[in-house]
Amino acid sequence: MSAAVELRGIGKSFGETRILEEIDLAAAQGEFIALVGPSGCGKSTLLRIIAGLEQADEGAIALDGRDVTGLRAADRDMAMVFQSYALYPHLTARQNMMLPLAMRRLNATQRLPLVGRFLGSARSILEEMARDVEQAAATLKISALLDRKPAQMSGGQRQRVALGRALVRRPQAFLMDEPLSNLDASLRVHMRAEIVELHRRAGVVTIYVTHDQEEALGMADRVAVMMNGRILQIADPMTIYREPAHLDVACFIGSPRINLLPLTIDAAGRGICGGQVLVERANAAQGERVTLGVRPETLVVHAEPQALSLKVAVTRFEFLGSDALLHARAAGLDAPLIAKLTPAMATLLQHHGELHVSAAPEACLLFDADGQRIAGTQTSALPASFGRASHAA
Amino acid sequence: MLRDGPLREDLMPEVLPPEDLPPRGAPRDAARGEIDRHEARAAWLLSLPTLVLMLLLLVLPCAALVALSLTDAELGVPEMHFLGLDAYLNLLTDRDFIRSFRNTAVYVGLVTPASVVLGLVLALLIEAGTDLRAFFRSVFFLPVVALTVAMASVWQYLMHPSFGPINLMLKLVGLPSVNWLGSSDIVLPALALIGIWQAVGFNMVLFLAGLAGINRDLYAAAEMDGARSAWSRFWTVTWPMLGPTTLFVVTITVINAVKVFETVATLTQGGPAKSSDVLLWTIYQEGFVYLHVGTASAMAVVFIVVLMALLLVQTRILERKVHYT
Amino acid sequence: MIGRLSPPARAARLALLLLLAGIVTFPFLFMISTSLKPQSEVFASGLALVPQHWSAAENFAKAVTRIPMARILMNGVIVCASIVVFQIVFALPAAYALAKLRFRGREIVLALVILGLLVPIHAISIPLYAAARSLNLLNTLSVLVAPFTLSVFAIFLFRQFIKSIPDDLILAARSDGLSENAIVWRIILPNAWPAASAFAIFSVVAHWNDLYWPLISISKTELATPPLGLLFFRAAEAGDDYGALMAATVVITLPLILFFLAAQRLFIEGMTMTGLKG
Amino acid sequence: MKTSLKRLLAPLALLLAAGLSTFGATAAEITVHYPMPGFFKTVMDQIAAEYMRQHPDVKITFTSPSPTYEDGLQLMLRQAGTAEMPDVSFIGLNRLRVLAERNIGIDLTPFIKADAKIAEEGFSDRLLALARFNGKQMGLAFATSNPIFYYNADLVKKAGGDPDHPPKTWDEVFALAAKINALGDGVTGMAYRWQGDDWMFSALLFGHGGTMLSADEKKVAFDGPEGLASLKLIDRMVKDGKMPALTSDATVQGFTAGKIGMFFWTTGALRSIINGTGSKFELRTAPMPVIDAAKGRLPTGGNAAVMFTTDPAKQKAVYEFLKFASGPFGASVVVPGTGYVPNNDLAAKDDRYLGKFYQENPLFRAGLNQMNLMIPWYSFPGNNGVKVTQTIVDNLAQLVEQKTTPEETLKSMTAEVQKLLPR
Repeated sequence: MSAAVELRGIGKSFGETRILEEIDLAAAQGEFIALVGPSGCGKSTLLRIIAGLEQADEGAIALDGRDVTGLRAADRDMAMVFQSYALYPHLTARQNMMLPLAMRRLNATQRLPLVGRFLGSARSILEEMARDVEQAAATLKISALLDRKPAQMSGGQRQRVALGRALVRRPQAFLMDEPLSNLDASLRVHMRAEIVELHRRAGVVTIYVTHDQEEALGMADRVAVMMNGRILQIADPMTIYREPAHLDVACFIGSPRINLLPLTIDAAGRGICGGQVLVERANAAQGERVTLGVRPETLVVHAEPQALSLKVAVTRFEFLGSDALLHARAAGLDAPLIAKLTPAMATLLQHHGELHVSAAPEACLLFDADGQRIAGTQTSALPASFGRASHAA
Repeated sequence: MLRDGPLREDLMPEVLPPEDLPPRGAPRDAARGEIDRHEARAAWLLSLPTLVLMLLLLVLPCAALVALSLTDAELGVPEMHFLGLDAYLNLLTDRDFIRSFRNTAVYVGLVTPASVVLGLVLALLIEAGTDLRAFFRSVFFLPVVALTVAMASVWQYLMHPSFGPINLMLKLVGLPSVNWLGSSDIVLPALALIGIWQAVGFNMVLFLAGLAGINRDLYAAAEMDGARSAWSRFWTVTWPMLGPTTLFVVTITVINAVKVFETVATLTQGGPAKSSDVLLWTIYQEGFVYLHVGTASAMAVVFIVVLMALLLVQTRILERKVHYT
Repeated sequence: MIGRLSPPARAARLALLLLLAGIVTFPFLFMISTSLKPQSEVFASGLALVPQHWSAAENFAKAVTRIPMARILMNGVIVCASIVVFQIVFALPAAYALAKLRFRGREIVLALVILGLLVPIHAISIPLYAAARSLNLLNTLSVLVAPFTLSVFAIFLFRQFIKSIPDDLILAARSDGLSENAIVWRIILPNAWPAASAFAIFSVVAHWNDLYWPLISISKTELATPPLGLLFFRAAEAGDDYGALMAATVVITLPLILFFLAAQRLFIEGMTMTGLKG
Repeated sequence: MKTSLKRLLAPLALLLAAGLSTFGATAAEITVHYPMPGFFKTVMDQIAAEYMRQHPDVKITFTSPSPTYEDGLQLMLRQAGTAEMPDVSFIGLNRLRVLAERNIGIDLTPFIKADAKIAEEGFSDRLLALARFNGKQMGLAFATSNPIFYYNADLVKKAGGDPDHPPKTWDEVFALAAKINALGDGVTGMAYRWQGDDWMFSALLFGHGGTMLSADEKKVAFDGPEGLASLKLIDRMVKDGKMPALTSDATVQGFTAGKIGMFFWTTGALRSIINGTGSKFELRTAPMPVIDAAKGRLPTGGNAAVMFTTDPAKQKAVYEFLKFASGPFGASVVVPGTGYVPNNDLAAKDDRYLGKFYQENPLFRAGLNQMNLMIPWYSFPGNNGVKVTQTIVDNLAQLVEQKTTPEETLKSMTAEVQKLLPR
């Protein structure tokens, strides 16, 4: 079976600025793919190219194996949910949802105001459209809102109507452009679940653009991380998090941000930072500039110096409820290091002015000067330091 | 001002809906009363100069106008008689006044649709591409800032029946020349032509502001929804979204067109045979030339009442159709 | 879908717009061309835009000497500037009170404002003229300014704009100890600048152009505003020296056009800003 | 707050101060208003300059001129009793009556009685009578005119006419007009200046020997055969003469541009038409075609200098100025400067004044030769004079546009004018 949506070598420039570069992406039937990246990375442009709202300069797009590269948006049978919802303010929710059906199912004469609805041919179609709208509204629990105009609805309600407008058409693909970013935090979490549920029920490929990594990780089957017009990595959420292919991916995904330590490699292939050996086997040549990435929850904190540990000074303690963060600063390093600990552990350690941190070899993510992951440093499928970090004190 | 703007929103519409007040968190208590009183006092003080001016320049003159309109007052003649409503009945049978009324209506009826539609077309054309946008915007706006009286002189030359460039051009393409300002059948359309020329640029800028305020996503949504042609996108998005702007543009155009005076005063003085007599010109003639202040006042009162009625009806009817809240 | 046209569509748009621009600027072209021609050529030269004999100097000399042109332009500047300043000075505090303060009677004031929008000054010119006459104000520059010091339009526009200024800003100013009056001039005015400049352009265009009121209230050439001055000039030339008339027209039209071209950016900005925020 | 307001108001105060400084009047200052600057501006400037040269203690200032006699009259009525009222104005001869009836303007009788030299300065009683109403001397006639026949000799020649023998009757005019019309190229045979006021209509009416109102001035009198014949003549101008319905300005411009063959208007326009014509074609003038050789008359156009100042100190100076403007010096400036005819036969024949001028400028003789036919321009009684004039013009416009027949025009004109007469 061919991919539901397939992009090959998509490139796009606006004037001198290169927006997209060599994008390849294949989404299987029913798959939920999140495009995530910082703002300006080109993800929205990519989505609009998939939708047909923009034309790519290079590359091809296929839907279910059918090449649609040159087709207009109206001819691609995809539905899109916009960040601003883009509901027609002069139409009620019902009319908003009806519009795409009318555009596709009725011909020009039948669409004429007043006259159209008296044409015999139109009547049955209109009834069927009304049924479809009712049904979609019921699914989204917005039946009561159908006769309201967008201005009379809350943000969450508009969001649902926008989803309804996409859903009612039963398109071949859903495209969503940051659909949740205008909602408040609690509603956002709630809607995530609903959208995933809708996706599951509709069984249609969904491409979801977001700048929120949590949303991407939590909702998608696969996440494509984009930066500077390129897809750096596309994989399932856990792989993205645990085995980032690129330094930028590692930095972008994960909160608090991954700790980065510059390493110099000695003749023995050991990674050294601040005069301390932190990594025994770095898989890199001597003199190469390597960056060590350690997720805050895998950073191991010790009261006394250990082998492969770095001396740091505690600067701040941050209590988050279920976790606590310990901020520390190492001599010669600009960025503070952050360790995510249990609150109990953190409380215990916070008054030590001086601590020592290390990371298990399997938790060490090494990146070369170009930001590419250096393979072979992490082997285990489980977090390396899981359950061990706090005992060293 | 325009787009989501002040005017289109409330110029006439809300003849005062409940006002959104500054949010106040604190519950009402004794201290609040003091603060409220302070605020009210400040508000009155701030509005005082305006209120005084309103009294002097608006309320009293209006009252005086109504009072004068019921008399046969003449400037420079000390005695006057109270006519009461007869003054208005006289107007109803005054053929010249009725003609001037009709002429004004015809003028407004010619200028408004043409300048609104042309203004919209220009705005859409300018917005449709990127080349020379700023240039065109300025060029089409020029007539708005050009002095009406001055340009009227130019138009008089352009429309000259024997050597005016317009007729010379008509002759070039084999059309008969037109007696623009000298024929009682053509003079109103000719004046309307000048009126349209002057109003289009202004309407265009209003529409440009309106277009700039349309959420681009709506076009994308319409395209996704299957609106293939520019034509159907226009009817799905642009036109309904411009509703409030259009209402505002129409209102402004009507108000300005009803007040046509400069071109008439400069070019035709109401002629030939009163066929370009318009309300303001008639009021001016009656009041300041014939010095029949009473009659002129009655005409002015009718003028105001008709203008108000017109705008009220227009907004009442259209308001509901263009506001989406 | 917008801003990217196919080459033929792009060319068609340009062609159409250029054609329309040609039509719209047609009167200006002839105004300038005629102002350069001698009287004999005006009637005879047909559609030729470039004069065979240049009479620019003569025509413009007539334009500035037959009537006191400099004085008349100055009158226009003085009158328009005074009107704008007064209108803003009076309208802004009232607009602020109407937009942000609570007081009994606010609805009535607002109703008056809206009513005022519907009463054109032309209609009440008779009582105003009578008042000016009895106050001996006719034939003064004050009489050209006084009736326009109140602009309900300005109140309306500013109120709309001020409503969009966050309340927090005003609360902050109050807690910093500013009086309501000080808030108007120190907080609101700087923030309402785009609206004020857009309004100023409207106002200047309207009053630079106004003929009705000056025609009634002024009978001295020295006190004429530009449109009235031009009318005097036309009368003095008996309407048959088009070259000189067009020269006078150019001289009188130019300042406002230059003003607009200079302020154009501000204007468009003001229009859209006030619009978007309203 | 204070600073910002001050900053706002300071330039304003400056502007206002500049604006409010109006022109303070001194005792020796005479303000003068006049109509139709197109004809009179140059002349007035000359007279004022000469007068001030001779009287260095007097300063003459002009208020803005009014475009027409009617505008001038209404301005005076509007300003009567206000500080705006000028000391002197030049009022159309047909408008003096309104001033007399309304008691606006100073009766000059006492000044003339006290003036021993008035007759020898050329102000004959015939001349004074032109500006006298109900025994009140409302002013001194300043410029007088009558309608004449202008023609474009080049076009006449081209059309096969003889420029040296212009048409003497209206039939001949229409015949020549038809020939000129046949030339094509946008050329029109003739134009008659019926717009603006009732003067040129009264030229036809008087030419037929008719009058505007009955002797008791209670009833319209132009509703008889003379009026109908006048309207029929206008109708023939359109039908036979192919006269287009142009605005007044367009007519004059059309003639000076060389696009109109024959044109009938006041001799007062002569100078401005000469200037407008330049060297584009050969301009000629002739007397108005004769209508009724026995009863036919022509209306006297023109205006009179009227005193308005009520300040006795000033009145003396103003009286002197009135005499100066209307006297021989005035005439010697006005006649060549405009085309108006001199106020008395003497000035025309005497070489000291204009005798030589007329010999050298034959164009100016057409008006001069018709002086024996001049009767007063009719002045309507009551307050609606201006409106009556406008009504007549509006009705003529209908006729010229061929929207009404002469009979219909006469009927509606009669009814409308009758309504405007005092009851």
